[in-house]
Amino acid sequence: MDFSYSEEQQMLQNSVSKFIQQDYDFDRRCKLVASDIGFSQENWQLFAELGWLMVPFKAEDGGLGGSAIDLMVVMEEFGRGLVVEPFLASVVLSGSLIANGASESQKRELLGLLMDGQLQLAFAFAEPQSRYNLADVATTAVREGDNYILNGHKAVVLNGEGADKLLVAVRTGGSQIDGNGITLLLVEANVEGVHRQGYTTVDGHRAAEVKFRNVKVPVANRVGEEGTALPVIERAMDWATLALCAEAVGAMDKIYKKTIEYTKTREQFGVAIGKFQALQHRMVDMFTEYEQARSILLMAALQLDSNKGMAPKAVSAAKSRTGKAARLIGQEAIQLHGGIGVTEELDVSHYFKRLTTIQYLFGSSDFHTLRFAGH
Amino acid sequence: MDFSYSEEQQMLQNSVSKFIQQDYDFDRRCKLVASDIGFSQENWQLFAELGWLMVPFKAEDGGLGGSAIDLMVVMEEFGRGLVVEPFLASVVLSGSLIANGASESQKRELLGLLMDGQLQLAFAFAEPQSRYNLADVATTAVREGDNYILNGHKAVVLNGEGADKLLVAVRTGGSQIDGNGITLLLVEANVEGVHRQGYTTVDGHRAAEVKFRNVKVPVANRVGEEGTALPVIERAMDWATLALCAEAVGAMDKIYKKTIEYTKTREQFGVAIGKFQALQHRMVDMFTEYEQARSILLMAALQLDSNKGMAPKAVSAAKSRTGKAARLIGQEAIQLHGGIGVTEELDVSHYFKRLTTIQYLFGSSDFHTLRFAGH
Amino acid sequence: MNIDFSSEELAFQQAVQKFLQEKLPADIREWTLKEIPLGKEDFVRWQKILYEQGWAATNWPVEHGGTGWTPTQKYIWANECANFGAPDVIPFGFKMVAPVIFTYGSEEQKQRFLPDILESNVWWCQGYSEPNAGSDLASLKTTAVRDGDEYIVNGTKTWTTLGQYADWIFCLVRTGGTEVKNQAAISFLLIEMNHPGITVSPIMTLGGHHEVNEVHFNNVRVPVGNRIGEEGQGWTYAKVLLTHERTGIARVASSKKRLKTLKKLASETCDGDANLLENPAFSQKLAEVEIDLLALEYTELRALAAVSTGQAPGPESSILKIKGTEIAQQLDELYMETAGYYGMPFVSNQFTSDFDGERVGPGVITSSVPRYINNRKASIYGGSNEIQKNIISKWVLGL
Amino acid sequence: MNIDFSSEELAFQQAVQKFLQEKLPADIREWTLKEIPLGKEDFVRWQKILYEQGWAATNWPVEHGGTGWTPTQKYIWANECANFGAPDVIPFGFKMVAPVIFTYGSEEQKQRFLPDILESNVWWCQGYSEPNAGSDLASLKTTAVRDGDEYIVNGTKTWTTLGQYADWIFCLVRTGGTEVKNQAAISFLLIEMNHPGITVSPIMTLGGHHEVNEVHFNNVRVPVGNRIGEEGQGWTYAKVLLTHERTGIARVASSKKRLKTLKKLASETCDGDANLLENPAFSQKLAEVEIDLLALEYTELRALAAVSTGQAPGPESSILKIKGTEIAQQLDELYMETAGYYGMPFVSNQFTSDFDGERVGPGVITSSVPRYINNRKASIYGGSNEIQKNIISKWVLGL
Repeated sequence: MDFSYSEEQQMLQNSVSKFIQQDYDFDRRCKLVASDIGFSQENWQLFAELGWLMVPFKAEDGGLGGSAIDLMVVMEEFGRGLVVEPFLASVVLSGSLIANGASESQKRELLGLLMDGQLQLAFAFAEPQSRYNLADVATTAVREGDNYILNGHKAVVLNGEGADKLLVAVRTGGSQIDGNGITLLLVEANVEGVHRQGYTTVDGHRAAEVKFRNVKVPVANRVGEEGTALPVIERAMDWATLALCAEAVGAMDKIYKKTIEYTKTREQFGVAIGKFQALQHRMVDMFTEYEQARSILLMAALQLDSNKGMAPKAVSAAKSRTGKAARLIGQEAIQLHGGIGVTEELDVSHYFKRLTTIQYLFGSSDFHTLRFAGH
Repeated sequence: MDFSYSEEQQMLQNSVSKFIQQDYDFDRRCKLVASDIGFSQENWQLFAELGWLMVPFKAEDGGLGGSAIDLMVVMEEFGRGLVVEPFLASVVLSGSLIANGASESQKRELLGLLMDGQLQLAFAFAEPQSRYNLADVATTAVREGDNYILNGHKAVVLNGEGADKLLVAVRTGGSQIDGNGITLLLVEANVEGVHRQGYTTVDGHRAAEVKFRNVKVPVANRVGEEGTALPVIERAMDWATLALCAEAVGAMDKIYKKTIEYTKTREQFGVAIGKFQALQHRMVDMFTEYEQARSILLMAALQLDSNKGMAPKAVSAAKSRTGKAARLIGQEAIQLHGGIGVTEELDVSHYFKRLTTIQYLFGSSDFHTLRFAGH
Repeated sequence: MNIDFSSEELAFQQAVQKFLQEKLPADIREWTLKEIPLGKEDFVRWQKILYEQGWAATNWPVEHGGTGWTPTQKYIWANECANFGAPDVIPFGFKMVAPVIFTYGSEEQKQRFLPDILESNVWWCQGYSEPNAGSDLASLKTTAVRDGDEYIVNGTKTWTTLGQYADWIFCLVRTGGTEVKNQAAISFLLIEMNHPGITVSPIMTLGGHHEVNEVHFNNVRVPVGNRIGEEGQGWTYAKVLLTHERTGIARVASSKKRLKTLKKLASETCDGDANLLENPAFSQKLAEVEIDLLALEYTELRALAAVSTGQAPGPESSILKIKGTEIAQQLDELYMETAGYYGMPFVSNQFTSDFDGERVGPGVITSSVPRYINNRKASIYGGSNEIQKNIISKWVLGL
Repeated sequence: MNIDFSSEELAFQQAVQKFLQEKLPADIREWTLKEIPLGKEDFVRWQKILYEQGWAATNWPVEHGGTGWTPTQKYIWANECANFGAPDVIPFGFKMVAPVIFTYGSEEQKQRFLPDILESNVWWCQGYSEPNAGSDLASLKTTAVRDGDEYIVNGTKTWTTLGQYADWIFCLVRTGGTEVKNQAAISFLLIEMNHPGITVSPIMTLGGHHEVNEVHFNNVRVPVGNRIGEEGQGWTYAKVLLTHERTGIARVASSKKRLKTLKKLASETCDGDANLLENPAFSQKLAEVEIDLLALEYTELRALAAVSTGQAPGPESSILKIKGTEIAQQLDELYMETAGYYGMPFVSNQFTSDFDGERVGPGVITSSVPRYINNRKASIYGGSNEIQKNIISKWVLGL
């Protein structure tokens, strides 16, 4: 057992953290959220140059090794900065599908562009009825000669409007919630029949409703064998969920400390409210939740790297526990800030929004608790 | 709607409350718990003379009217005094089975004696495997001429050792967890084949394991028709559960107030600990739980009397909510008393024990929450 | 004790139902049921209908035009309104300033102000909180300096709900002694908003709503006749009222209705091969909130019963605000959970009547996250729940 | 970073397993697994076996006979012991007084006391708490008045765990200045229990156990040579140690084992036509505790790793006691829930080896309620969780 960062990991952390502190303050982020595409192309190129887009990928795929600890390091800092660039949706989630599901030629074609920041991807999996069940796929793809004909509605596709290509989970066989018969197709975002309705999400990110009406997709654009995509999807989702937990831990670190600092200066009845014991004990609870979340995140990352088959259980434990911590810390941060806490002008409020959506993204705490328990 | 006690109800409350305050202090109760039979025959006769044993019964059965509010009034005071006399097991629970399930002749024979304090009953329903499922009955009764032959094991029979007669839920048909095929038999406690192993319970009451080996029970001792006992049992259990909730509310009232008083006098670091805001807010939570429990109890009692078919749902709501309040108030009362709170010498500790067993008796909060939700 | 309605009460219930069916405008009903914020015109339209019926002021004495209803009648009214989809009356006029006026105001002031409130001719807002004062109301800094027959008011009020619509504002101001904390130097003033020295600036809250405002006073001249009661007694008047009328503070009727709607939505939400209402974890959480709400309903009924028999509200009434907001916020969370991925989209105006774009998601459930976020204020505004606990600890538990 | 054991660590793990299988007495193992309290003789028997193996003092420096294990080795040891059913070493000698002696004691004191602790020849108990002192340790009143080469000790210590077995007690006493609160007047004394002026009276705790005692000192003469370090420095010594060795304070290994046992018991418990482990509400609560415990295990590992790299224990270590006791108490409740009606019987001695009556219930689960009740002390003793929160608030959060 070893719990210390490698030199490379420390350097990685320093570089991301330096960027967040120097180039990603709250006002700039607000401008990005309000901008047309909702993030900064400049930043994205910088991420590519600094090699951050290579972090999730193995060396043989041209990446930095693809360790879960590395990914954790980057996402924690992104959490501290509430980064809105589509790293999670495009690089972590979609990238994993390519890296683990695609053919060598597809990898050669796509991964390089992805890591260079020239390609934006999105993974369309959820549907209006599916909730968190990855096997619930009603979108159909019917084989017609060398094409699939694609029909259906994908809901809340992260980065769905900005993506150049969409990875779409479709049903090519089996019943609607059958684990078998799910296939991954790579769809050009701008081809005929693809209708994208983009919007801002509550947390300042971007997503889209994507509807497919008789969309022709060449069989060559299938990622992996027909009907066997679920394991690849589940693996990608586990890594994305770990990344999300790391982002949450970074965001929680930021606001529980901001809350403590605020209560040291904010006076009521002539005293700093941080002197009120009832509030002190509640901030100790925030601190405790944060430390427990950081611990379970570390456990899950180590299990992913240790690769002993415990990963799915470990990730669900992390998401379940992190979600609870995010809820308590977010709610208490607002409550302890009082009136100012519910205004748009306070940065803490925006961390709260992101922590709230993270509670439910990729599965609620209850969902992952039951998955952990094996139900 | 009317939320005020009638004059009779106020008189009833005064008389029970007077008895508790004057004749049922903590030391006397400890002596009773340590005594052979575990309660006072004298008190029991007094209860009879004062008419308290008539409270659960209708006027036409010779009782005081059998209103749930009256029962609530008595049990709340019993809760304040931690009364160990077997009122709940013998009069409320078993009495209800007789009053609602027995023939007129059986009623004539038994109810008078019960209300005079000359007859002690116990209801044997739970079995080692049954948990809270009243339909789970493995104890069998096979018809042989004018007798039933009874075999089985009844678990934790309240007042089982002290009872003169046992009301036993037996299976005369259907499978082990079938709602139909359950029959009530009245069994003389001292006949051959009845083996009773009595013991004290954690909360200072008495119970027994009762085993039946080929026990002969005359068909005439059957209470109600064969195989149709479940509704009568469920009704009796609902009334007993309401009574138990009322006892819990009385006990909670006592210890949340004792805790507040203790923190006003107990000093740490030179101040009364009641001045520590963190503890103040926790005592406010105890108070809030108490008021919510009192309210849900009132709701359930009114529904039982209003008799609009809402009773089972209402009683389950009350037991679920009261159990939660009992847990928080009991645990906090001990925690705020500190070291002394975990010693035998402190009365609060004994209220805590009773509130703990009440959490699970007749069904845990989870069990009743699901029953309320209709699962 | 009994829980059943008398024949008179049943008749009253039917009359209320009939009135709502006949008189509540369909559009107002639809938006209320969907929890879409109403505009000023909608509120006024409905409140004038109530005035016609004589049911506008449920908490006023009869001599000023109140209904004089019993607690049971108020209970029936609140539940029928919530159930059918009638919006609550805006409280600032009817429930906040009017009681101060009819309790402490002069005859002339009653004549002048109460009828316009009753008829909803005038929109009132509240000027209590100030920047940095937070829950520590008494530390307010807005000054009213006497100059002949007028006060000259300077300062800033904040968290002024719907102040952008207001014709009048009632304020706590510091007359005489400017040394902060001196509660005996606080007076209760009524100020007309159209004065050039008054500017209203919006505060955007988390859900992206414009509900609250800052109101700035720059040498605003107010006739002394607009002061209620004695100079320096304003704090007492405000306090008495804070602890006086508690009906509805727990929002039980509204939470009951929201819970009912939530059950329907959950039963229509797929969850694997079942629906969400059949999900054990979800249905248990829902049942626990429903049970706690049922308890709170009886806590409120106990408080109402006590008041109606002339007693002061019992200790139980002090928990109404804390539990009421806790339960409302737990419902917010269950709504979010029901929305699942559809809690993410933020299309703020898509449920307003004039939205002509393509709506996202299965319906208003899609706005459950903004609502949850916006409603965190419930446990902060109007005396934070921490303040409530301090008050209970001191005044009820004697700690 | 990685979580895998090195080949050396794997070899050590096997050695530990082999040792436990060969050397742990069957009776001690059975009672430990059933959570039946052991007697003095049982503890001593096991600890002497550990001494033979050289594994008695896992937290001592090597030069005094400690194992000098790495954090990972300590982690392996704790988990294997809990899993296999080996009891914890009684801490008063090994973990509480010994570190004071080898850190602050004289050479002569080290020679005199440490070997007997290592060999378990002497049973120690702790004399810190006093009646009415509660968590406010520094307010202690027991006096030690200097008289030539001796102190004359008078006063009462309480909550003295297993003091009925003790040969020696280590005490904080007030030397010099009797004015309470003066921490500079507190010294650290070692006192032999067989002194005629010492009487031990039992305190019966809720579960009906005799674990703790009051120890009364009546003119007990103690040689000055039994004082550790400087006069007036006792408070400092005690404090340093309270914040020093935190291994095992979270009782993670024991909770992991109890959770494993609980799962087995629940899977053997009928629940309608399924078993309790399949009950959604129960299995969710169980999973939530299991997840929280998993997090706590890594919090402890992070703390151990920090210490091993020579750093002071990080802030995370301060939550070990609070979370550890909370989780242990949550497990107590799940045990009670599993017992159902069989939580009620109270047959206190039915699981001792010498019980010859007819046992009630399906096994040791029948004692789950007394254990729950008795274990409420976990959040009170050794610095209540409220005190822990005050400490974290002040020293970690800087509030």
